[in-house]
Amino acid sequence: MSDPMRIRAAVKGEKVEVKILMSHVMETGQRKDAEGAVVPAHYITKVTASCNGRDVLSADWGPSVSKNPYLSFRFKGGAKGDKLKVTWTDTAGDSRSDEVSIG
Amino acid sequence: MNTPRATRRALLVGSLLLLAGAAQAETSTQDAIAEYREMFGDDNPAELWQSRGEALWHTARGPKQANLTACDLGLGPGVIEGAYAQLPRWFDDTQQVQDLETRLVSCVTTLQGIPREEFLKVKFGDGEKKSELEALTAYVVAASRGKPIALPMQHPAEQAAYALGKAAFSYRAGPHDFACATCHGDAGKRIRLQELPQLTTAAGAREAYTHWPAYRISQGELRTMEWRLQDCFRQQRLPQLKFGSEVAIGLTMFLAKNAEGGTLAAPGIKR
Amino acid sequence: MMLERRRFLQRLGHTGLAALTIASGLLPRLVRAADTRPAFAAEAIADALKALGIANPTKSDAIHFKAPDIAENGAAVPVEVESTLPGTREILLLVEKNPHVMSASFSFPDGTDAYVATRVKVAESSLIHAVVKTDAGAFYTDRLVKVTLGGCGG
Amino acid sequence: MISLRLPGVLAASLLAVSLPLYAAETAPDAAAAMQRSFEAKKQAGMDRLQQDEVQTLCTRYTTATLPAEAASRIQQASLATVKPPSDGQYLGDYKAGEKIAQTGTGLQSSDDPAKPNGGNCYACHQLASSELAYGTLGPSLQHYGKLRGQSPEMLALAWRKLYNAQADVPCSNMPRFGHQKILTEQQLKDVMAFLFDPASPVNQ
Repeated sequence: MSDPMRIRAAVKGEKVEVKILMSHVMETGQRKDAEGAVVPAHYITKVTASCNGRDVLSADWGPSVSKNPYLSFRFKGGAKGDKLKVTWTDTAGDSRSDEVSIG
Repeated sequence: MNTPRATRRALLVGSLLLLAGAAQAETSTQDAIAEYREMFGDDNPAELWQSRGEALWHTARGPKQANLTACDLGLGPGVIEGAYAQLPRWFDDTQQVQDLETRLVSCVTTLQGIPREEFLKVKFGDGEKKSELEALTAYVVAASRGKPIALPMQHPAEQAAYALGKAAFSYRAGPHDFACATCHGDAGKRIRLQELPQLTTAAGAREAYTHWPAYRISQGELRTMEWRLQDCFRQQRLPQLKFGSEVAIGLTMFLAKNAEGGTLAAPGIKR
Repeated sequence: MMLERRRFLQRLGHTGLAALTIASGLLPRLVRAADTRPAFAAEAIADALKALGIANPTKSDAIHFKAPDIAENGAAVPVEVESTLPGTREILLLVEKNPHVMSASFSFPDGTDAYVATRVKVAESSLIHAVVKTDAGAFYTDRLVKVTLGGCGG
Repeated sequence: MISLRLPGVLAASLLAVSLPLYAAETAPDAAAAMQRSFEAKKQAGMDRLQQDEVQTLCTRYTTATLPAEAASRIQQASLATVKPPSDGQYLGDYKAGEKIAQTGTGLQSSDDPAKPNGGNCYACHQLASSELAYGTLGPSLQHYGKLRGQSPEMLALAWRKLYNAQADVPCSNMPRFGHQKILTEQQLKDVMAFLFDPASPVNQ
């Protein structure tokens, strides 16, 4: 069970500004752990975001997005109280969605 | 054959001319690094550890099926706000001077009945292997953000811990004759591009101590003071510092006392 | 100051800094991650772009690309890209010297700004390319980011 | 070895400090507390906590506060440990020297004992102008050979600095690369070449 994302979404003028921190190891498959064993590749490949069901962003990621990824974007047409839902899927087939109401 | 003193004077003049040129390149490097740090804003992944720690604090676990809301960090059971700003300190129930991390271990073992070895199996996280100690530490430390460090320092054992920390700080040993003081004893020094705070002064100690524990970008992990000291001794080529040992707590006491009055801003974000 | 800065930047690009960060084993090229998506498996910018159906993009300064001159650690390099080109659909980030150049691609439906900020891993001092796909073709800009070996070198 | 009879308390006593002293402060037996607080890990054994005379004195004093009489004793004893190159050749290969200067690993519990130790010179010194990631704990060594030339005195001084810096500056922070067997004789020669060879990047 993965840890929840920290999502900040707030109306700024006529746009909604979103800042997300995701908890993920983003292993490239080229790192060795403390005991010297190669840690297999394990990273987020797909991120989508929607506001009240309307797509507002989608992204394809490789292993060189930094560990515990940070993502920020802006969109129009969102209002205070609307639901912003963010979903990621990774190479292990795990997926996680978190939802916040826009501040 | 000119005397060594004359040769040295000639060298000094020669190198001073070069320093002027180097100094100018140096400031543009430090400015660029400051710019890099600035770009992280206040989006610190340490917050992910804080929320995991908050969940752990409030979840009933262990043989006693208890959470940690009765844990006394020195300001009374369950009080976390400002607790970190007054640690390390003496605790009557354990008859020891404890830092935050050893105190959390005491709470986990006594309140929840979880054996010490089990709780500390993953002391320092590594990717998938997550550390509960680091998460709980992040949660408690964040509740002292903005608070001035103010150590009780009444009990003789607290003063002895300070004295031991001060002595250990300059204990030179190992193949390289290193002590903490070798790198942290003078102002304005750096290793490579890594600036070194002078930890024996209030200004230097505050600059460093108030930002620990911190999220380490290079590892993608939140690291605590116990890890910081243990990893420093590893780089000093010394054997391994034991978790919660006299020297670990003594050094933390020495640094915290030197940093007294400084405003806590942890968890920080570091290289 | 400008001349000094340019010489300083050129000298840095391919000398001490590059060699020593490989030595630190940040991203050795030994083990291949088996990413099946062609663009993400590509090891050169041209191959990645070809896989995405992008033929040589034109350089444009209508793309604001903020990246640090020096990164104290290549594990996380903050980058921010905003395209003022009309009809921008996607922004792509590629790191030239990484074993796999393609870092990320972001696509913006109508109503979403052609803007994104994130953090990417840069194995060694390298050019980072920001490529923008618009209705009128593909454009790009790039930034040189120096990665230093921070810490006590141990 | 230095025939120093140290007073009973092996540990550091407290110096006059800028910070307020505490009434109940006692001089801790730091060495005993160190023994209790550490455990061996791989190649980093507990023997490494044992202090020799130089370490004991330089724990208690710095170069500036070291009493003159103890300073000259350290200097003479350290000078006696310096072994010049067995074949009389001070300079090795500057390219190998540069690698030693750039390599920060060696002798840590996390290091492979089979691999040669690094010198980590760039941690504390500026050397080649092209390397921006240099330290400032030690003086800049930029253009070291170009400035000094290769007279016997210069080569002997630099060799002494590398082999056992205490022979020049008692309680110096410079590690004793030769005496403590951190670098082999060949590695010391390669570092010397990196400093003195006109073709070395240090002298560009």
